[in-house]
Amino acid sequence: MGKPIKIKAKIKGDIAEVKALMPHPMESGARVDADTGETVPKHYIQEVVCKHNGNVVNTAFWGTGVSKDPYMAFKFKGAKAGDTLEISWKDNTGDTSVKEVTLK
Amino acid sequence: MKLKSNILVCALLAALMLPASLLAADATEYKLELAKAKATLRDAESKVQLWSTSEILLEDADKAAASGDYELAVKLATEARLHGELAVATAEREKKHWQKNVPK
Amino acid sequence: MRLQRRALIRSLFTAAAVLAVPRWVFASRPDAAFNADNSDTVVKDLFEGSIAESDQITLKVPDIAENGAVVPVTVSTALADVESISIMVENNPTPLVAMFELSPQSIPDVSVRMKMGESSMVRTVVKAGGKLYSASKEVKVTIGGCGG
Amino acid sequence: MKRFLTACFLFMLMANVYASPETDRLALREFFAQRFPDLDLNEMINGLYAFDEGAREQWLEMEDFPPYEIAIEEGEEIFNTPFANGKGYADCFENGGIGIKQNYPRFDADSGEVITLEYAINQCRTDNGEEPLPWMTDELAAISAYMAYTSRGNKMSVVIPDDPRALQAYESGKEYYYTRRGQLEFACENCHMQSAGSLLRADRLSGMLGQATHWPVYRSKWGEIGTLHKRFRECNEQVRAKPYDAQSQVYRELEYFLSYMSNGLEMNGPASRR
Repeated sequence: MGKPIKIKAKIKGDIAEVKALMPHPMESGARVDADTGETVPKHYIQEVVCKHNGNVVNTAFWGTGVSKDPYMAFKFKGAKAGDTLEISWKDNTGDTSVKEVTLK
Repeated sequence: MKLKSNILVCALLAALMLPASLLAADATEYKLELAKAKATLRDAESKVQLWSTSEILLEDADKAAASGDYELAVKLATEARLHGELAVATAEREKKHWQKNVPK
Repeated sequence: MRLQRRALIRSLFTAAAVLAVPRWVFASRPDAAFNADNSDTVVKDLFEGSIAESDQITLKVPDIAENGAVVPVTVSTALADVESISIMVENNPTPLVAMFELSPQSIPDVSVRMKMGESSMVRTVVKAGGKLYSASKEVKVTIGGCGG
Repeated sequence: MKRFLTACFLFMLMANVYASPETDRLALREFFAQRFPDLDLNEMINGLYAFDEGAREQWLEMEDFPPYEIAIEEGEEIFNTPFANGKGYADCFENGGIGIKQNYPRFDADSGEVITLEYAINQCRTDNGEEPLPWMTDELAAISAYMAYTSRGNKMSVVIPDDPRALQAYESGKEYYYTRRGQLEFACENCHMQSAGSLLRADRLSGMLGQATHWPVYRSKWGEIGTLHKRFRECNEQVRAKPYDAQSQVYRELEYFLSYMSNGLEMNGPASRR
């Protein structure tokens, strides 16, 4: 299991504004470890899926160009307090992390 | 008195350098130069002024000596000694002047 | 209690397994485009048809990046029926940084932080109503050293 | 009479060499007030972002969801996990360790040492039979980040007690800050006072005032959170001076001086920087 995702969401009218921070090394496969002199293998998030009440609203596909500890923000309509929001990611090693929050 | 000792040092250095320029550097000469370099670097360190670039020269000098290249070893040790001397000079100058930049 | 927890864990795993294969427009991640080493190939891999420059797209990136390791980027657009938003850094070894696929419920306004190895054009391609639009902007990256 | 004159002379000499820390602090504020007449000095806690609008905008975007929030959360968890003996970090600090970072570093009259917050955290561990954390670990920075977070908004209030050892520690830190060093012969002062707000190559330099309020920092360049002493080491390396170990006496005294100079400014750690 990857580290927990941090989510901040707020509702403005019926629009949900979501920000997420996902602790992850996001190794591009090009970085050389200063101590060992060895190339650090690729380790990065490839897919992020965001669901509102179980329906996918946003699927993000990522390459190695997304920064370490990725941040992502997005918005969607039709949100109200009490709805659920679930964000999950999967990286190139098959590791995953899932987080669900209730909108307030 | 000071002048006299300076002249003495100069003479000594000249005496040392003369054969060194005629003959290839040897282990004895390296040891002498290494000891001098170490002493000046220690002096710089005690004055909170050691450079980050000096000690590595001595490591390289050691490697050169181990491989029998005393000429290079002496050259590196001399460079380290000069680092130390410059750092000590900075220390002495700054001791007198640093207060000038403090806002009053 | 224990059983419940186990059931919960199992359902979480199932959820993860289901989520791992999102099905929106693409059946799966367009790996070839992400591995491509130039943006022309990326575009060829991802899209069919011509792409029009559009002033309906707002590509928000800094003129001078503070640090190439973390460059904030936001893409939003007034275009209707947006299906996807892709972001490319032309001079990166693999230019395609991210591709967001949006459901009709989504508002086309996404942000991410990205890496830039050097100064480069940043380009976004928006697919809306079956058509392709793009916007680009140059970002200068300076070598960081003594900030703080 | 002669003795009186001598005493006067000695006093004047002393006063000249050892301006009181408070005189120093006020003179420093005046220095920056004249340097940047249009700047609210309280803004200087934000480092280079007080001077650079473009950088500030990107920074505000980072602060929107800053990566150091991960460290705060981790730090809180460690902070609240009891030691093997059942006690915890809260037992080692006044007010249970909450909202106290503005008082650090402090001078400890028993040992005669300057105690930084990280130093105190490790003292707390060893006092309770735990292994000290290596100074440069994420874990230590995370605890410090959490404690800094609970101190946000408080005013820096470092005390230099009427003790010649404390004053000496302050003076050593001060001398260090103003002394040129390293192969490139730069003093902290050259960059962060003379050239504060200007560009050094592509980097905008922060000012000395407020340099101690916002630690630890998630530095994008590091890709992780680190302590002020990690930054000291980096500064030293940048001018090619041999860095000291984190929490060495030299750095603790430097932090003591630097923090006193920030007295009265708002605590705003942890922070994100480029």
